[in-house]
Amino acid sequence: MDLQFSAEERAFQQDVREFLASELTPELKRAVSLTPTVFVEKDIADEWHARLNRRGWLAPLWPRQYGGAEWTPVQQFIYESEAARAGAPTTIPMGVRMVAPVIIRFGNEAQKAYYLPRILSGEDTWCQGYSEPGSGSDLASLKTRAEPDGEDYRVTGTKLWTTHAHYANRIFCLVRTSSEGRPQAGISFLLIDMDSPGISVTPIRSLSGDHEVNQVFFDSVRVPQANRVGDEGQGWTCAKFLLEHERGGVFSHRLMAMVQELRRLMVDTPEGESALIEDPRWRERLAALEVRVLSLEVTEMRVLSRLRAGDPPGAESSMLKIEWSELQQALTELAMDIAGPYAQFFEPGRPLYALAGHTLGDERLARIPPDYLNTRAATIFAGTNEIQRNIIARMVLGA
Amino acid sequence: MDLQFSAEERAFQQDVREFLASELTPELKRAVSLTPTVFVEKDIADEWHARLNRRGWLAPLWPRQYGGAEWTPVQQFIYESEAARAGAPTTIPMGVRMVAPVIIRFGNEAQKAYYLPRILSGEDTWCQGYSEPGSGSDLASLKTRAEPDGEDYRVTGTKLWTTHAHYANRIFCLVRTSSEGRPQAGISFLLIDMDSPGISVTPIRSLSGDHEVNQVFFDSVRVPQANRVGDEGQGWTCAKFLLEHERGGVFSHRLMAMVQELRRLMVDTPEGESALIEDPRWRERLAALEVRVLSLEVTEMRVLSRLRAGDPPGAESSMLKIEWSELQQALTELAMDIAGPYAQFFEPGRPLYALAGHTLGDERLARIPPDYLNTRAATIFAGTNEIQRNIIARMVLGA
Amino acid sequence: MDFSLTEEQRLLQESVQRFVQDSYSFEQRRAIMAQPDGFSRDTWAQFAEMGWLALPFDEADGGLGGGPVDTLVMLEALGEGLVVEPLMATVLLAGRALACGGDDAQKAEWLTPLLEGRLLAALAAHERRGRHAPGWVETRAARVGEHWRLDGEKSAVLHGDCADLVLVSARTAGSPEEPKGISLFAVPADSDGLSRQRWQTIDGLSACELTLAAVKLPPEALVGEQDAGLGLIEAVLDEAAAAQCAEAVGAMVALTRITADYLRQRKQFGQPLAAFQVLQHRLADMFMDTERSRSLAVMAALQARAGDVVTRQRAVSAAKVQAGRSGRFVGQQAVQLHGGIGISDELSVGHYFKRLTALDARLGSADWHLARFAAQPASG
Amino acid sequence: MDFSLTEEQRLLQESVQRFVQDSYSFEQRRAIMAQPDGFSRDTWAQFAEMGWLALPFDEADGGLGGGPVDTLVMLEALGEGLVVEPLMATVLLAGRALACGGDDAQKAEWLTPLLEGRLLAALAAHERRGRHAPGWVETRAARVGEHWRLDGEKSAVLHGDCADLVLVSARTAGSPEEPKGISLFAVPADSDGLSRQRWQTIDGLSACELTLAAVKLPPEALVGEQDAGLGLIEAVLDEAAAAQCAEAVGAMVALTRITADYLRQRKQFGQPLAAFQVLQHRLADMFMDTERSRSLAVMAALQARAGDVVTRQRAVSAAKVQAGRSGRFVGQQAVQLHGGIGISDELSVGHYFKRLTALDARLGSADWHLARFAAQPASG
Repeated sequence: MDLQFSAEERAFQQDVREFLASELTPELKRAVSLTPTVFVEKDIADEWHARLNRRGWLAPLWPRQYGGAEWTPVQQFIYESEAARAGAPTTIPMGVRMVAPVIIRFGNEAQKAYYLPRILSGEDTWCQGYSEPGSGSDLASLKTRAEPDGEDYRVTGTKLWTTHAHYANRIFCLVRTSSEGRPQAGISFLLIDMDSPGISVTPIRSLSGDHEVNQVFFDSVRVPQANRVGDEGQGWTCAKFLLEHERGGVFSHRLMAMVQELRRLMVDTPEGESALIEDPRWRERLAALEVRVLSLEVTEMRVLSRLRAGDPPGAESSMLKIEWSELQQALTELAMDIAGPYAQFFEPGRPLYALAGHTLGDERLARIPPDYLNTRAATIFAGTNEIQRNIIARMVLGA
Repeated sequence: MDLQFSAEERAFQQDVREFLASELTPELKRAVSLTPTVFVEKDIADEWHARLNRRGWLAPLWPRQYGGAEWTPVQQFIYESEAARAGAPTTIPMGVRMVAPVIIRFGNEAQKAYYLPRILSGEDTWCQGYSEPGSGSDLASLKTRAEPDGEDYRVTGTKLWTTHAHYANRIFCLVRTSSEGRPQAGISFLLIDMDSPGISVTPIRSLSGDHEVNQVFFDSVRVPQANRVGDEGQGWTCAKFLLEHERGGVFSHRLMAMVQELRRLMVDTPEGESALIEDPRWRERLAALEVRVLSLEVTEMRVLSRLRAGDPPGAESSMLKIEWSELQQALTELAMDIAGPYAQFFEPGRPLYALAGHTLGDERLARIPPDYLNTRAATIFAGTNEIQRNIIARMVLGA
Repeated sequence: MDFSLTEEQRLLQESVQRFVQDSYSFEQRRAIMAQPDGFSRDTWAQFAEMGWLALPFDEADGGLGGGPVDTLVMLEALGEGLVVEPLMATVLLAGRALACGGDDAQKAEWLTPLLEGRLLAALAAHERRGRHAPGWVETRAARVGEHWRLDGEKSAVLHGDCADLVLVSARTAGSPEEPKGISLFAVPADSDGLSRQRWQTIDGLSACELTLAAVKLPPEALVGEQDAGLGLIEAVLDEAAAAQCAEAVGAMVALTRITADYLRQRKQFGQPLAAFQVLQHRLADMFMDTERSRSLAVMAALQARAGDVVTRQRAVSAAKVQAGRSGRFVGQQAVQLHGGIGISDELSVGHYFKRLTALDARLGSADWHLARFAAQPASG
Repeated sequence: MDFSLTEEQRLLQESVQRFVQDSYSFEQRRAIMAQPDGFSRDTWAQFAEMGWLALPFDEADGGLGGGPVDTLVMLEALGEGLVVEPLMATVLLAGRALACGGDDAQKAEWLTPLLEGRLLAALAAHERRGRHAPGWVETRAARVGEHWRLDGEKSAVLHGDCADLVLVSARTAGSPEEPKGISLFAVPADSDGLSRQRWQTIDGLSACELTLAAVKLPPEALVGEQDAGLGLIEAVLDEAAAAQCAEAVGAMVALTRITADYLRQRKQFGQPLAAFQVLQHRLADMFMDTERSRSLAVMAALQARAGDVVTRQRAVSAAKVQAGRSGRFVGQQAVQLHGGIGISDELSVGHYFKRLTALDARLGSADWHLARFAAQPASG
């Protein structure tokens, strides 16, 4: 066991640092620090994607032949660590990390040739159509159906919680092409143009007043069968592949950046003649979370290390999801306590980084309440933490 | 709503205080403060029972005709409050509070005339034979069987976790007299002489080294059918009656006495030039538990108030069990942290109050670790807290 | 010892519950919040008509002579409605301060119209560096001839933005942290030199940062005794905090019921969510946390006007700690058990969650009250 | 960056696991504990023979040149066996102190027989008023001519009762809380004026309260630099604490496995306990808490000999906090999920629980390490 990077890895780390120093503008950093939603807004994302793309780093895991960077797990770890420390935006995953791997793995050459470059160039913005009103954790019960109509399908139904559907020009969907057999068996994976007649998007405002997700309605939308990825009925396989593909993950650095941010906030928050940071009770509350974040960092490294050795990560990927989401919630909760009476403050304007002048002087306070409120979603989306614990228990019980 | 006692209640409170002042000897108080088990040892219990009995208070809830005191709920509350504050022993419930109410409700005149006076006088010491190795939370699955043999039964089987079986001369048992129909329907309630041939008692030492519970074996033990309480098959009804009879309860005062004890311990525990009580972190840990105990105190009063009004307590009785057990665990856990390095200390001698000279100077430290270890049982016995939460959920869901 | 309601209290409870049911549904509330003030002046007039504004005041002052238990009954029922009217600021903070500290002339001038619904008021007792503690006062009040001159900044003044009158704590002697030397002043909102920066709260109320720059006040602006205002302010804050705990209980009761309904109805994997034991236990814990909070809210109400300050502070702080902790847990779990839709603005669940979150930030957080409780001498 | 074991480490792991399986079953352990010392001298000789006593020492000192990761591997495997031999006291505390602080003569006299299993030793670094902090030293060492004279009391000295040699921290300058002025002395257990009050620990080890009354020592008794002993002591305690975290992980792994087995086998209400979702989730939480602890135990091992003190202390304190918290949770839940029999002395469950409980009380509790961690300057 050792923690050292190889000479090559150290050189890569240096490259990343130089890239961030030159490309991460103060405006981008500020926008990130004032973003209370899961993802940054489209204007920020587009700018960052373009900068990453110019460096060849927008698609770190794609094969080189499609314009990817083919990073090793350690390179990913290094990039994520440096980017988090520097306060860079995260990339929006729906294109690069979600639909693209499915197209690369299951798509035909025409699909690859058409869609992949458009993701890199930013011409296409994707959203994901999985969840439906009746199917939360039980995804296989989805009802949106695609019925053959000549060379096309007619798609009817609705998708819920569709992040950035209001920005996207394309959506990838799981749809039901058959109701025979096991529910999983009748699902197909479709790529749909958001401009298609019959699609409408209704915003869903979160309890913080943010607009990040939507409901998408499909009313007999005509979709060429050529836009199906893989065979008919292979949709569940695509979805599962994507899930496995996402295993592992590097969340701890962003959490550690939150720890540091809270520490600064405690330094800057006066109480009487002193500041919160001077009080061991506040310091220990933060320290208790920092310990957990450090633990997660090592767990992530252990999982990456195992992935690199070709071993499957096992129930640890469920554990990473639980850790990341619950720690994020605990950190935003501590932020609320630091904010004190201003934890009740609500700034309705969006995006926060575009507002001029802040009621409370310290603009950071405007982010804290919506951040806390929105972060409640972390234990719900991407498989509720209840589902994740079911998975872990099954593994521990050897069932 | 008001918190005031009536003039009569205040007079009763005065009586209780006088009784405690005269009858609670320093030796009894010390024995209580050095008891790490659920119940005090038999010598202490016997002495205290005798003193209570002389005052007519050993059986606060029995009808007067049998020698009971017929206290109101408020009187119970007052007695428990004063007794806890003074550090008096609790009474051992198996006779007075468990078998006696069943005999009074379901027994015949001969049984009442014989058994009740012997409980008051201390001639009889009872233990309870409910649990079995195969039936933990699922009591109705019990297997100990009583087969008719002339005017007698032949009882064969085994009972587990039998508190004070090593002291008792009598045991009341749930036994299976029929395997027809629902499992509950074939259960009868028997009173058995512990001297009967075929009974043997094996001690079960707890992980703290204490001997409080036992396994009792019945090998074709002859028990007169006249010792059955109620009809054959009415055992489950008796057991349920007892459960309901025990509803409500006054635990908070003992917990508040523990809070005060921990406060004293923090005053007496030095850290450097200071003492733990000077440190806001320690004070707030205790305060957080004290708040919960205060809450429980009011919840108990609300339940008592409702019982007095003739309303059923509902799911609150499950809540009282959960609160009491989890708070007791939290308090013993805090005691361990106060003990610091001495949380690992193990004093093997028993009873602690009989030991002369203490290795660590402060004899209280000898109680802390076994107390912590034994208290783990609190969330298991009398219906696990998991079962209690099932009951509460059922009520909340209206199912 | 008795925990039952009087007949009058039961009637009050029913009338508030009926009001919430008939006039304060989730949809009606949305419409109310869309009004210019963020609340409804009509509803406020209704409150006045029903006597709710006059409830906790002595009959001599034109009130109904109710005590904290009556307030508890009213606030718990209003808690289910998530009301946005300035009841806490006007009645329980400013109104009670005037009632406890004001002289007859002050009561006639301000309290009477307040009880009749004609005057909105607020209490500005906190400052930025003091956080939750009313004892930290940097704002200064200096004698200038006969008059007072106030300078300073007050923070997070609940409904201070729409108040006609703001009661402001200011230092007439001593340094910022000293308990002595604090006095309370009645400051008309239209005073020269008073400026307010309005902001919204996450639960649909409003507040303001208040700046006083050479605000000139007549001698009669002093409410209560000079230099001894902190005792009055703390008493008022404690009684209001007790009431707020009852409001929190109302919100928790509603959330637990709504969540139970949802678990019964929503199906996943072919069975209702209510069939999953983990969710059952979560619901049981929500119930218990609500009951814990209720018990201490009752205790706080019973001691909210206790003569002994330690008794009052212990009871109120215990209740506020529990309301904060329970409110957080119940709110978070209600959202979690609802899944995605729990996070949307569409359902009431998120709004109860936000109310409970905001309540903890007002009148002293759970942290702050725990520290105050722990600093008290031991009980019994 | 690599988290795999070397081939040698894998062999070490296997040999310790085999030993635990073959020679340290729960029943064998009972027999061992019944021996007069409370542990087995034969087992100790086996440890020596297998080289485990020499593992973490330089080859120049007669050791095997192992580092903290090797110790981690050994201790995690021994953690499953709940061993009662004085490995922590003799090897990781006293042995490492001699190795790091001793000169050649001292090593020859004490370290060599220690590695060969012929000398038991202990480290007396704590006092009653210092609780978990080795920096509080009231015991005084004064020069009397050439010699040293030690007076004072040391508390909770692990295996100090059976040690042939006790390394004692004493103050050669300054007041009790000063970091400077602490020195370490090698005190033979049969020294005049040394007395020991033996006591048992809840997990089957022993310890003592140590009194030094005018204990006279030769000049060569001073281990390491005079007045600068605290740095040495803290380094040794940190490395030992890292190892102890690995031992805790071993116990948690065993408990989680044993509990999973029990849930699969035990039936209630007609189905295995493993079918109840609440118990499944509890088990999942036990697994996660174990893994959290494992990750930080690994980090602590990797930094246990770090040159930078802050780096070392941060890593070790983080691990010890997590081991304490996780150990408590995993132990408590293992007992709870076993129900009644979890509390009896008959099953191993309760003994793992007691071991985990005792580990938190040794080498600094979770509380103490959290405070130390929080007092450190921030990382990156």
